[in-house]
This record gives sequence, structure tokens and C-alpha cells, in this order.
Amino acid sequence: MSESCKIVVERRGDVAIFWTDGYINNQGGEEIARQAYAQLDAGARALVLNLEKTRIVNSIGISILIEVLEKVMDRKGVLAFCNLTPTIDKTFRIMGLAQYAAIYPSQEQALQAVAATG
Amino acid sequence: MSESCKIVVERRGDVAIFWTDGYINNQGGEEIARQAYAQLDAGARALVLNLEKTRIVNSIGISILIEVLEKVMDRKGVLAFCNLTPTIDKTFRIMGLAQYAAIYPSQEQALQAVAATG
Amino acid sequence: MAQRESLRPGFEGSGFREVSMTIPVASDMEIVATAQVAAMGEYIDMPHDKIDEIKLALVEACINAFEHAHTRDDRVHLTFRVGRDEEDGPDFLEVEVLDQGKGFDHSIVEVPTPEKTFTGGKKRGWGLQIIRSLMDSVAITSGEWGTRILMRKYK
Amino acid sequence: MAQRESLRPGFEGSGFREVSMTIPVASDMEIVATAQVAAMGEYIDMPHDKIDEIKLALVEACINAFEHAHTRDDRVHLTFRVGRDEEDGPDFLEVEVLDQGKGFDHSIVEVPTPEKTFTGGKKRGWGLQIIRSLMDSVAITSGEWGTRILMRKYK
Ligand SMILES: Nc1ncnc2c1ncn2[C@@H]1O[C@H](COP(=O)(O)OP(=O)(O)O)[C@@H](O)[C@H]1O
Ligand SMILES: Nc1ncnc2c1ncn2[C@@H]1O[C@H](COP(=O)(O)OP(=O)(O)O)[C@@H](O)[C@H]1O
Repeated sequence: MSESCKIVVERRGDVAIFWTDGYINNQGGEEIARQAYAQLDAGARALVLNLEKTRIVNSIGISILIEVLEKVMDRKGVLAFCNLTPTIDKTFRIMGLAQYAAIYPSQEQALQAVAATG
Repeated sequence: MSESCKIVVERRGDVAIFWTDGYINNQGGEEIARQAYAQLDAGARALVLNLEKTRIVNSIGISILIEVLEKVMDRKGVLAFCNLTPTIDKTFRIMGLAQYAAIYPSQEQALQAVAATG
Repeated sequence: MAQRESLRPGFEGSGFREVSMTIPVASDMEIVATAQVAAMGEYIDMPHDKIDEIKLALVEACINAFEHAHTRDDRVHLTFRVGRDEEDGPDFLEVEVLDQGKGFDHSIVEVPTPEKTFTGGKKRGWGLQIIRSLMDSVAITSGEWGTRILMRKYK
Repeated sequence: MAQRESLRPGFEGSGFREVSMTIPVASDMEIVATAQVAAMGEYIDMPHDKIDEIKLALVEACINAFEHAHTRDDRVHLTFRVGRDEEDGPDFLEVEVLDQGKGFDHSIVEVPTPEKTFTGGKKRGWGLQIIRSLMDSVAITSGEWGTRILMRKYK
């Protein structure tokens, strides 16, 4: 079904960039989690999630992203989001994700910021 | 209402180019007709209708475009369409509009063709 | 969680996904309805050109109901279904347009031709013809209760 | 022609445009339904960011009905209305989500907080809160007959 979220991951040094495309629901969230844990296991220190091509993340999807964030924080890693629509940004703030993860307007800014933490 | 068709007209010599944006129904068709007759009265010899930003023309809209075509032909003028979606192209062929008006893939080709008739 | 698991995409269960919808008899509501064709078409990954064809067929059926039916309830009832004839057959999108109007005998509707349209001065009368040309199958039933057009297109 | 003339855009007549729709309890059908929010929102020229907010509120209400309601008819019933409170007031889009499920007492639903979500391990429970945050007004009625969420946002 075309509604499901597509995910592309690229590793640059110790940073893994995720590009999502489409609706992030439970399945989309779980797929991101699976790939995020694989990257952490393979030594990634920072994850950057570029949500440019996602217009809707439901609350179940966000709750899974929060689990990913906690796992990253447990391992002293960094998680950053970029290119959120105003509605996704608002929802991340309501649920408090924005208090624990960094949100940047562009991928470039996100990459610079996570590089500075390395 | 945003559903209604917007029309922009530009006059280049004796050719008038129409850009439509949105759904062409009876109102949209009548608005095109009104502006087309104004151009003919103001001496335009050829009309080029660029439908690039229109995805739906209903059968009432097409019947009005056929009236415009007949008026143009009465005056020994030329009417050409360009940038039709496959569905609009198909419908124009079903209704026979394609037998009497020329259809071109691009605006450039339409303009060249109508210039050659001048 | 168990509940969520059972809601995987696909055509399990009834073998169909059916969405029904009611729109008022009012201008531009036919365009509002086409959004559902796009959504259901994308759901089965139907190519965009085919989605456009179904949209136009739906528009024509709706404006017929708006213009000719004189519906008793001032509404037009739409049903969208996606499904397959056989397990491994192609997906289809089916659209049903039902009005509770005066009905008509479609067997005696004059078939339009480009010639009549151009030389004859009768420009209208193309709606049903366009629907038949754009869809893979069309069934019209009509009576005193109103009119139902059932049309289907394969992916 | 006379009939056509009476179908000009606007809110004449009932003062409302109302589209109703029924979707099956099935994954991704909430996304199919959001197409109608976009279509009705565009009909009143609502800004796209507001349309996105209503879409998410609708998604949350639908997945609640899918997940918690255990509907008797395996369907969720949606109604979309555009209108105005006063002649020259702003347009609104109203969405009603009705399920014929088991109902719940929303006055005793625990209100989530970011702290509980992060330290407490309870990640879920944000749907209603998100709906309330994104919409201008929300009314929930629920009983043995099911649940109705009525939510409105102004242009
Ligand atoms: N839903 C309907 N209810 C009643 N009559 C209809 C309906 N749809 C079509 N008709 C009749 O069939 C005729 C042909 O319809 P159509 O091919 O769509 O062309 P047009 O609408 O331009 O006349 C109409 O003029 C009308 O008399
Ligand atoms: N339509 C509904 N029918 C029955 N119960 C519901 C419905 N919507 C919400 N609830 C109840 O309210 C609770 C809170 O819902 P919500 O805030 O959306 O969070 P979540 O769905 O993540 O639990 C749900 O856990 C459920 O018990």
C-alpha cells in the first residue's frame, strides 16, 4: 500500500541520516526504530531524522520515536530532527519530544549541530 | 471558492495566450469564452489555450470550448490547445474537439504552429 | 497491541475496502468528491492518469445527478470500493453514484457524435458517453426510485 | 440552465455544506479519510497548515475508534461541515467522528504530560490531548451507543 512510510538511511562517519517519506504510524515508527537500533549497534553515535517528505505522524508513531530517543540517550548518543512541517513541530512540542531531542529547520543545521557534539 | 478556474491572458501581436488554472466547469468555460470573445473583438487572430494547470475539464466546460472554437472558425481565426493531461486529451478526442482544433504538446510548438498560419 | 496487529494493510476480511459518502446537490461538490477517488486510487497504487479518468467519470455522474435527477433528498450518495476479482487478479476501484431522483431510460438517450456536436448545434449530451469511454465497465440502473451508476476501472 | 444557475458556490440554502462518509475499521483508512479534510478545507480556502492540523486530529479520532471502540458495525462514520457562525464571520470546518462502539468516560481519562511520558514509561495516551490542542473546539459525547467527537476549526 502506498500509504506506508518509506525510509532511506545513509551513514556518514558516526552520523546516520534517515529520510522518511510518507505517513508515520505504528508500522512506520517501528520500521524507523528497527533501522535506528541497527545503526546504533553498528556504532552510529548520532541519528538525524529528516522528515521533509512526511506530512503526518500520528501519536502512536511519535510514541515509538520517543522510545528510540530514550534508547539513544541511554547510549549517550544524540538524536536530531529536521524539516518538520509546522503541524509535526507543534505535535512534537505538545508531547515533549522537543524538550529531549533537538529540532532544526534544515538538515545542514542538524548535521552541524550533531557534529559539534562529537 | 478555490475550485473555480483562474485565467490569465497575454496578448503577443495577433496571438492571445490563455493560461488556465483549476477546474473548468460551466463557470470556468463561460469565463474563458467571455475573455476569448473580448480578444477576438480586439483583433486577435489566434488563441492559444495552455491548460497546464488544469486537471479536470467537465463535459459542460468542453461544450463551451466547442462554442468558442466555432466562433473562432467563423471569423477565420485559429484556436490551439497545449499542455493537456492525457485524460483531457482523451476527452477532447472523444468529443471531436481534436478534429477541429489543433492540440500541441508544448506552448512553444503551439505558438510556432499558429504563427505559421498568420 | 493485538488489535493493532490485526489491522495490517491488504484486502483481508471482507475482501473489500468500502468507503461511502454523501454529498449535497451543490456546485463544486463533485470536485470535493474526487478527492476520495484520489485517496482510494493511491491506496491501491493506481497510476495517476487512471485516477484522473475515474475522477472525470465521477464528475460527470455527479453533475448529471445535480442537473437532471431532481433528487428528493438534495443529496447524492457515493460508494467507493477497492478489491479484486481473483486472489492474484488486478486491483480495481469501483465507484457507485446513486441519486433518489426521477430516473430516466438510458436506452433511449441519443448517442452523441462529433458531427452532431459541431454542425448540429447540440453541444451537450456527452456525459454518459465520456463515462463509458473512460471506465472499464459501467452499469446503469434507473427507475422511479432514482438512478444508480456503477462503474469500475482496473489498475 | 435555470437549475445550473442556482448552483453557484457559496453557503446559500442550508447555510452549510455537509459531506458524510463511512469508512471501514481497517489500517490506513484514516489516511484515506484525510483526503476529505483537504478537499473541504480547500473549498473554503483554509491555509494548508490548518488543514494539516485538522487532518491529524481526524487521524487520532479514527485510530481511537479503530483501536478502542470495538464497533458493532466495523465502521466509523464521519461528517464534514463547512459553514459560518454569522453572515460575515470566518468560515469553519467541522468534523464529526462517530463510532457505534463501547463508549468511555472521557472525564476520567488521565491527562498525559511529557514527564510521565519520558520517565514513567507510559508512552501512549496522547490522542485526545492532541485533538484538543489542534482544534478550536472539541466536544466528546459517549455512552453505551458509542462515541461522538465533534471538532471545529476556524479558517
Ligand atoms: N442521474 C440522472 N437522472 C435523470 N436523468 C439523467 C441522469 N443522468 C442522465 N440523465 C438523462 O440522460 C441525458 C444524457 O446525459 P449525459 O449524457 O450526461 O448528457 P447531458 O447531461 O449533457 O445532457 C440527460 O440529458 C438526462 O436526460
Ligand atoms: N472512540 C473511543 N471508544 C472507546 N474508548 C476510547 C475512544 N477514544 C478514546 N478512548 C479511551 O480513551 C483513552 C485515551 O485515548 P487517547 O488520548 O487517544 O490515547 P491512546 O489512544 O493512545 O490511549 C484510550 O486509551 C481509551 O481507553
